[in-house]
Amino acid sequence: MTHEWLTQLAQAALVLGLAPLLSGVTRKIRARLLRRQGPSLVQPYRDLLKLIRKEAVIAENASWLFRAAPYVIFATTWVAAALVPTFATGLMLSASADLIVIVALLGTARFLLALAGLDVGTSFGGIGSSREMMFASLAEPAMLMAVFTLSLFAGSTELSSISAYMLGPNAGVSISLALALVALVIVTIGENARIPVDNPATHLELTMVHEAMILEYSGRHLAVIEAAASLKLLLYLSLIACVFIPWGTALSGAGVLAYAIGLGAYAIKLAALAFLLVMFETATAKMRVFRVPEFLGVALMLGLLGTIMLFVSRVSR
Amino acid sequence: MTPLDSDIAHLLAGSLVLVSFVLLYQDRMFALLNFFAVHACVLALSVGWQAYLQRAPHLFITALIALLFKGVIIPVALHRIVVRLGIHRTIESVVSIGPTMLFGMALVALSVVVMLPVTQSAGAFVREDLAFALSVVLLGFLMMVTRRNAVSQVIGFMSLENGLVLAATGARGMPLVVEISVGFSVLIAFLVVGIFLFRIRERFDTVELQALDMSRGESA
Amino acid sequence: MSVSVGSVALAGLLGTPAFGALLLAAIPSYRVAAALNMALCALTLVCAGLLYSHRPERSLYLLVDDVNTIFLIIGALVGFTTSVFSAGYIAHEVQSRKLRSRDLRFYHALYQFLMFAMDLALVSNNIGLMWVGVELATLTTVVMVGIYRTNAALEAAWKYFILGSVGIGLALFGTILVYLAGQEHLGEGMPAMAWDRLAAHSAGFDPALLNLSFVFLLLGYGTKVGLVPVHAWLPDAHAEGPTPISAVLSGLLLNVALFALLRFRLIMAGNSAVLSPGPMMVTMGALSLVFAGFMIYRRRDIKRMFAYSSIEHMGIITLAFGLGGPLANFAGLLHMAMHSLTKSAIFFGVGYISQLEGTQRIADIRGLTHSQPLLGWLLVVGVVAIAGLPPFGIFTSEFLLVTSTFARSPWLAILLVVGLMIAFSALALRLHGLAFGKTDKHHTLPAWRLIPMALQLGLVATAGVYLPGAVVEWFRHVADQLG
Amino acid sequence: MSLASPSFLSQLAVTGVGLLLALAALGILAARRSLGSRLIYAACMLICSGLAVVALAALLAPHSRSEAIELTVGLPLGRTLLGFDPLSAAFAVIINLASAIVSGYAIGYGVHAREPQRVVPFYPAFIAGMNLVLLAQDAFSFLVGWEFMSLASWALVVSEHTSEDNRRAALVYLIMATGGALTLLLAFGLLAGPEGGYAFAQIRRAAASGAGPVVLILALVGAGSKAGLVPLHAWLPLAHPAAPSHVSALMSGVMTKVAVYGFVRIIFDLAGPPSWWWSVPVLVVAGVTALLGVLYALMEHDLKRLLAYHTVENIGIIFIGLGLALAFEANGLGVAAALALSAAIFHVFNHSLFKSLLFLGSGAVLNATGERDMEHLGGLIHRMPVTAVAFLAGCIAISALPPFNGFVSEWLTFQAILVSPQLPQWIPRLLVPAIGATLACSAALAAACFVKAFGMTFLGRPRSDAARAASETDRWSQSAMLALAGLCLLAGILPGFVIDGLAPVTQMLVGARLAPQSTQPWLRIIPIDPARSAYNGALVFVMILIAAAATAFVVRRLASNSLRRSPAWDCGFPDSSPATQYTAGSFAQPIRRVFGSVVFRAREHVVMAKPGEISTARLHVELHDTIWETLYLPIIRVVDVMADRLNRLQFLTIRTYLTIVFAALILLLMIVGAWR
Repeated sequence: MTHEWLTQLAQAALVLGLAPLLSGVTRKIRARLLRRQGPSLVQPYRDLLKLIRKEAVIAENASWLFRAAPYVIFATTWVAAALVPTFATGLMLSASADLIVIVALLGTARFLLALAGLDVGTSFGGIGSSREMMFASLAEPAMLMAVFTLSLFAGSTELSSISAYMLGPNAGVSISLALALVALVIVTIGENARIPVDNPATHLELTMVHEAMILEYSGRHLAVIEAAASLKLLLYLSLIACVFIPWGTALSGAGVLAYAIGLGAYAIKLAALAFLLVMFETATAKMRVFRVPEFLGVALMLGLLGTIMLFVSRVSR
Repeated sequence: MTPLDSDIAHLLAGSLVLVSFVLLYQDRMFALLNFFAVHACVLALSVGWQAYLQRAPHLFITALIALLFKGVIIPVALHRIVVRLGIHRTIESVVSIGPTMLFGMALVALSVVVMLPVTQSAGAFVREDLAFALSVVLLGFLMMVTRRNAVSQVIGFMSLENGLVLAATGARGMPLVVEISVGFSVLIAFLVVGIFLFRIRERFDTVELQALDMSRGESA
Repeated sequence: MSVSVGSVALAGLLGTPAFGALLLAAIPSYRVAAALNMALCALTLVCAGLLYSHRPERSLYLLVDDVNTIFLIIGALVGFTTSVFSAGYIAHEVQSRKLRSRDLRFYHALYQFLMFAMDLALVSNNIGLMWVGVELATLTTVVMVGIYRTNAALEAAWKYFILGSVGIGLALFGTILVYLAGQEHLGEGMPAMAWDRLAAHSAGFDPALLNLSFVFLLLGYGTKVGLVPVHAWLPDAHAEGPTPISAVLSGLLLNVALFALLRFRLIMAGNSAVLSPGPMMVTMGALSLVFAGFMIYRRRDIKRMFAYSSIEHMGIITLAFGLGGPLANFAGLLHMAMHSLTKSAIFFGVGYISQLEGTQRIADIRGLTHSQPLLGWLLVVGVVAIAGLPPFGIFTSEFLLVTSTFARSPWLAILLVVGLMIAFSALALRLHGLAFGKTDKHHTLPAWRLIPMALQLGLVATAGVYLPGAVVEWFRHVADQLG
Repeated sequence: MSLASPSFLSQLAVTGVGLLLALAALGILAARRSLGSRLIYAACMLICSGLAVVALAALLAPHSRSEAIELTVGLPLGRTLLGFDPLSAAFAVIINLASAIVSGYAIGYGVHAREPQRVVPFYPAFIAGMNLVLLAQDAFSFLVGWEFMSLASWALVVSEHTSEDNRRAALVYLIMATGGALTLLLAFGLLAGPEGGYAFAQIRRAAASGAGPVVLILALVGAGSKAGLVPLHAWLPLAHPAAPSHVSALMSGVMTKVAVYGFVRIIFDLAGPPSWWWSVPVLVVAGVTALLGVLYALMEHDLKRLLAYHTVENIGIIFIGLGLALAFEANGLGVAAALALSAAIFHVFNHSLFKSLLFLGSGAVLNATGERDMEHLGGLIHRMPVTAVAFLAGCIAISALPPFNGFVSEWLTFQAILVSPQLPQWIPRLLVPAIGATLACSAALAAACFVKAFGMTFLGRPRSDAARAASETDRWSQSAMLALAGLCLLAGILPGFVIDGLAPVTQMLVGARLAPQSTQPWLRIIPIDPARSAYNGALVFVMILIAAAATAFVVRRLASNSLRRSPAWDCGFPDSSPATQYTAGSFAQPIRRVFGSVVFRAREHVVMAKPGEISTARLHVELHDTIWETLYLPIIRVVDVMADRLNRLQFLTIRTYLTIVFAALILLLMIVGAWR
């Protein structure tokens, strides 16, 4: 019991600490691939601190929702991220919130973010919110379909059980899993405002989505939102890691050594995934807004296909 | 009753049907009126014969009514109306005479057919008599629907009603026959007076109702 | 003791209107006549009420049994309420110069005579007498329909007269045939015309004669009932005549004719060999239901519209009786009673409306719930009731009818439901136009004049929620007889 | 009535209904002055609360004193039985709870009605009708209550009778409601059999052999038209908004639930044992309904119409649960059936809460601004803070987002979907994943829909003077809305108790129940087995609170807490005119482009000014209500044509009529002649 709590807390702290680093790493890799020097790995931490120290400037007609939203968004994202086993399974909370809950928590965060984008009443905020919700209307079901596939495969919707099952002997390779993986990757790209769906690094571009929503934010609010964004990216990557490359993850109650190994393995997995992600990003070009639904629609179709295959192939436990 | 009696009864009833056909055949107004008078007289004879057969004196009253009212008064009245309304030219009938006659034949056949299954117990006399009466009724009805002219339609109705009286008197010992015939006479008086009062030439066949409906916003 | 009371009541039931007709014929002033008219109707109602508890012994001519007591009472009641309504209505018509007192010379006398004729038809145990009653009633109404002397009114009256007389003839022929059928077993003369004996002995009658007779009776009396295809006179007679007469026509005369048909249906029911009359009645009923439903859509005259609604309901009832079976027959009887109460009430309302608005054109009438709330809402209630929604009696009968039908012949039930829907949609469509909408008119109508309408609708609502056990027993008994 | 009598609770409930009817009568007089109507609404609130308590007692202690009582009134040939069983008790709790709160709202709101005498008398009658449907234990009183409910709500819909649209709405509603009732009439006719055993007990004993499929179709049409299943939903988005808002809340939040009850009662209770394929039509219709409902809602700019359309979507979700339950029950998978059924009824409960809440909020907005069109609203969060908070809670809840209640029922439905591979048949196996995808899709679209609803109404800058001049509503309305919001949250974080409350229902209908939840450690819910799935709303909620609080705390410690207000930046192109904001239409545009082109045959075309011509460019959007055009218009046309054709018969000549009579006579004679 107690060490479940400890793992949970460690986990929460870990994701919180690691998230900015991850975005730092991605930026660095990206810059290197583009033959640039790029900022240092800890630059995101600096940015956050700087933003937090700055005076916050908000529009005259911004409501309390505008000011409260960042914290709630951050909190929900953080809780969701803390639910994904990173270096060890058997977390305290994963027994009380499963994969569907994680998806839904991200949905709550998105909901509030979209509202915040509408709050000031600017045209850019509106663009951002409406497009974000349009993407979500395809990305979320795609994600859920991938979740279905996994949980039918593992006979459970709990991440700990799922990754434990994946570690276990009777986890075979299945076409459904591959489909789910592809769907999950596409959703990851779409949900984290990466190229080719959105560009995290731009401003003043009509196609921007995420940046348009948070356009009116500044100072600490902006900092919190940025942190939430990087947490989200981390969440998706560690989700993929714990399900599809579970090796090294420590089972609950294993010894300290196992935990250490798990930690190391986790770091390597993250780095690898980040590299792959950036590779993909740099290899592709940003697509027009109304191409994106087709992109995400593919994910939905794949996820559905995987689920149906499982439905007809085996009786779930 | 002796066979002869019933044969006479049959003869009279049959001749009534025959006169109905003649009525159906007529296309001259005055001739139609005269032959209706004949129709009434034949009916009166037949009713009287029944009265004699059934020893039912009250039927004589019916016969008398038929003779006087329908045989004399009504034709005369109609005659004047016809003159008054100036419709003594010809009777434009909806269907031409030939088909009408054929259809009339068919009607007689039909009435015979529907009477066939009537059991013998009712007595052959009743059966045939009913068949004749039914034919008269149907022929009268046919006349009503094939003539455009009010007066000839009234005549059709009256011949229909003659058929009814024939049937009623044919039914042995049927009560209220006299009252019924009186009632019908009143009815017919209504009709004739109606035609006379409302100057109904073509009213049976009018399109005025439609016009009125239009004016009342009843059109589609 | 009760016997004598009963016979006195019966004498009163027939004597009051007969004598009243003579009396009223002698009274020139229509005001006095109207008052007297109400008094006489009240007296008739009392007599009818007495018959509820005291039955006179049957004779060859007259008969009071479960079947007709109900209709006697309802008839007397509606007759009375209509006389009350008629008093106010006629007064208004005279004020507004629509009628001259000369036209009204025999109006009330005829009204009483009509009552007499219908009571006669109801209580007669003699099929000839019944025929006479129905025909007298028809001819009386012919005269009353034409009372406005307008071209349209004369048209309607004339149409009614012609079609009616043909119906008379056919009905008579049917009656003669029944007599012939009975005569073989019951001997010549009166006994062979006494309904109860005919019904009792019909088992041995010649089926061929009975079949033939029923054809003629169905068409003859069906003309009076207003069944499609022999309905043509009905809408115009309702629309062009004075509204009290429309109320009596829809509320009573149709019922009386249908009652006559029922009597013969009972005779037929006794004989197993006959071609069952069910299918014929079902066909005509369904035809009337659907046809009238469609006709309502295009009506622009409010009274014609409700006249078609009467055709629709007569169709439903005929269909129910044609279907047979305890439940359906029960439903049919209940529906007859409820319909006559509701429809006459609606016609009261329509009469007031056309007087207040000065028109019968539906298009010109709107927002009644605003311009005259009480009247408007009563109309809404009436239409809701006639459309067969709870908590009104017609819903009960339609519930029984539809449920019992669907279990036996689904397609018929579906047809029935479709027909109901067609008619209902049409009525609802018109109701929204009449009762609601923007209007700045404000009519004043003394509340007491709405009492008859409210009373009858109240009765219908009560019947929808609760029927006294005795009444249920009667209906059930009759329904079982009908087979 | 004595406390000891075996039908004590039923007697209480019937008394309550009687009181409501009496109130309706009183209302005719009381409506003249505002105090009177306030009192009526207050009385409604009290009675409904009482009824809710009674029903709860009947639900939690099923066999104690809730026998049906027989009344002497009602169907002449049948017996009138009124009483509670677990099913009706559960729905009675849901309905009366919502009704009570809505009545409380009406105490404040109801006095704004333009013609109160057209509203106040029918309001209690409406509630009475719904309760009668639930209490009925025989077909006749069921249908009487059903029609009574429709009739009263029709009167309420037409209460604003001066507007043409409302009259049309009322007409469509009345016609479709009656059609549905007649369909149910047929269904009961089939169940009751030719000699008419109308009492539910008799029907159960008869167990309708072979009649099942027909009954299923009839129930789908009859109850579905009332509930708003596509394609029978046409009346719903017309009628619900037309009524005064507190009535809209009842119609959308409560009456549709009565319809669901009707379906459950007929199919699960009366129609006898189901066969697996029954679930197929139900699931298909439900999926279509869920998706189309939310898409319709997204295209709507009228706040109340949007909410009404969204009711259609939720009904779809409910029926998905019911369909799954049917499939499981038919295959003897008791627990799974119990899970699906609990999910469905849980969603019924949730929807009754948040849809009422949202309609009440829209009523408050309508009252404050006189506007229903979102294009003329905006910025109300500043002027109506309380309403905004409550409405936001409703939006989050209805979008199925944790920690509110909407998520729990949807989560349960997903769990039910995830156990459906146990179904032996292939068709449901192929169908269910698609249904799951539909459900997920509609949930995401619902979120979009309510971002739009809340954002356009409460956020941004006011788009009209009315919105600029708005002010907060009265205390009664506020507290009612807050109460509903609180219930939404409570049901979201303590779902275990609700699920346990539904156990008797599932026990009664599918003969199985979920494991007791409220006794689980940490208040979590475990539908089937802890290793499989679990959800702990309370814990998640607490964690979010803690995390948010901690973050806020830390940031405040580190940050310079200074805050400066300045004009909106908007990427350097600030525009003072509110017209430059995103509108409801522009918000929905991307989704319309993605989904609408198929469903609504949506077409956009831009009309540009010709070169050298001075005129504004215009964007025209055309949407088609495909269902109305393909299903309803043809029927209307057919009726029209028939009416025209037959109408000619009104204008024939007397001779022609005689000919017809003659023909009829000949025909009949020939029949008789032909008959031997």
